[in-house]
Amino acid sequence: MTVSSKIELHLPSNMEYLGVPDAVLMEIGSDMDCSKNDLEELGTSVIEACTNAMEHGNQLDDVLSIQVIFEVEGNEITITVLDKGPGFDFEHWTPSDELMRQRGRGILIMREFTDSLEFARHDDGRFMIRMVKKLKPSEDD
Amino acid sequence: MTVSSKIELHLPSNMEYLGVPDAVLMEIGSDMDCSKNDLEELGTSVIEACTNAMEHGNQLDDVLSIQVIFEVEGNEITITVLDKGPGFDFEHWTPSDELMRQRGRGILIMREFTDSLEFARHDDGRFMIRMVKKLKPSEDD
Amino acid sequence: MKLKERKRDGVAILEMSGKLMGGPDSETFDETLKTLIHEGCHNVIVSMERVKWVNSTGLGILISGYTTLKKSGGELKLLKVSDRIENIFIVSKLYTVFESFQDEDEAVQSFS
Amino acid sequence: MKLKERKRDGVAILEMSGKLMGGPDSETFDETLKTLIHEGCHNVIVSMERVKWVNSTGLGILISGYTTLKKSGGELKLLKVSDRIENIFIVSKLYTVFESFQDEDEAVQSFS
Ligand SMILES: Nc1ncnc2c1ncn2[C@@H]1O[C@H](COP(=O)(O)OP(=O)(O)O)[C@@H](O)[C@H]1O
Ligand SMILES: Nc1ncnc2c1ncn2[C@@H]1O[C@H](COP(=O)(O)OP(=O)(O)O)[C@@H](O)[C@H]1O
Repeated sequence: MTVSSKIELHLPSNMEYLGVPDAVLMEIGSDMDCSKNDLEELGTSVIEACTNAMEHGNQLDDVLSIQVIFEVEGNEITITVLDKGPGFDFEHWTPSDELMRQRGRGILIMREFTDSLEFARHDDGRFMIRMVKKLKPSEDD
Repeated sequence: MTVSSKIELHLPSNMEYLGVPDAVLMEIGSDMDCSKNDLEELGTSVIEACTNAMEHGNQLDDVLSIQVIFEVEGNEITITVLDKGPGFDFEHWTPSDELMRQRGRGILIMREFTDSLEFARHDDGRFMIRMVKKLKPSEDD
Repeated sequence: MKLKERKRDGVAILEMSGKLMGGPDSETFDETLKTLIHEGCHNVIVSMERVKWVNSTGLGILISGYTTLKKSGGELKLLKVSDRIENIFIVSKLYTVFESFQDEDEAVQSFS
Repeated sequence: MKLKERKRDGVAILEMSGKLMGGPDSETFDETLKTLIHEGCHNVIVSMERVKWVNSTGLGILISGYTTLKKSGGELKLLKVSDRIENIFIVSKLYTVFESFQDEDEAVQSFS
């Protein structure tokens, strides 16, 4: 089951293509009986993860690609985003609490919108963020 | 330019996911100034190519994946679909002309809806179909 | 693909939604038509307003349904086909086979 | 992201469409506001009905615009924010900063 429901996407590190992972997720979700709100929250989270992978990871060098993996198991979707950058010290990262700050909201948003969020380094050296969200059935909307 | 505008997709050979390459294309097209009709014709063509790759190529074995590559250069989109099957004798393939036949329209539709359509075997042994379409500007709709 | 069935003046209206393609969609459609024929309903309108796309295998499903109903003395007609799908009917020349309407009243009346 | 500008009762209404994210969108938005301020127009409504999504970098663009207008004695307000985007304003607590309306008349009158 896990193997058969894995969709993989490779994108150049160009913000222009940030809509693609969202579109893939919305298409996957269109065939699931799931809350639109939950799906959109996960969509927003994957956009944040890809923004970071392109910008902080691959330094917007569009010769470098990011990889996005979608795994569907029942109503639970796991999304992994990989980039070719150095990563960061996520264990000690704390967000600013300045309300009007211009940046520094991506990780917070992902944390709020997913059930679990995890950073790691892949065996092949790439930096990796993995998020899981169980989508509620659509009746709960 | 060519490198930076290449989007790659891997899908299990499960018809359930036929909407994904179409969704990716529609998202790419949403940022281009192009004819909706042209974009939809190309979308229909990539769905046909993926249907064939999943069904005739990978025999709907969903452990086998198909690969879809989108390359954008200006208003011209090239889409390559690869499967792990034996291919077919495309040089001698002729469609039936029985109007009420149930199958055998995919290649015809792709030919009508794209500017060029080409079958080949990839160096790595996979079977490959490649289509190119230059999308007209949206004013021409 | 999903089907929602209702009836008007003895005509069955099947509201199709989603993506019409091969595989399970074929069975869903065939079974629905068989049940209708069994109930004595041979005239069917497939409303395609909410169909996102059709592939050539999906066309085959409609053709097979058309043939089944024809044989039972009825007909299959189409309603609210989108531009995207109409285009496919045109290049495959199937527009010559299927009667197609944009207005439901007209479609229903065409059977009387 | 694209902007279409119009004016009503001295208030500029910017109809935003597409995806609001970092990069070139930031310049587009800043330039538009600067021109408006230069023309003496300090009250701006950003209509977000046709915005598909916003990422956190896009939020930064709105914040920067808000600050710029505030400094010039005006204000930036939002119109027709979708559920998807409102959700992001909520989790980031920015709903406490931006006044937001669903009705254009109300939004325009709120400046007088
Ligand atoms: N993929 C990544 N590679 C390297 N650093 C990252 C990555 N993702 C996040 N970071 C670091 O975490 C910080 C916080 O990220 P985030 O909350 O998304 O806010 P922002 O991107 O606006 O700074 C970033 O500024 C960056 O230093
Ligand atoms: N990727 C492929 N691998 C193997 N055979 C293929 C492939 N694509 C097409 N074919 C062959 O070409 C034939 C015609 O394809 P098509 O016109 O799409 O109609 P259909 O798929 O309905 O048969 C197929 O029946 C199959 O034999």
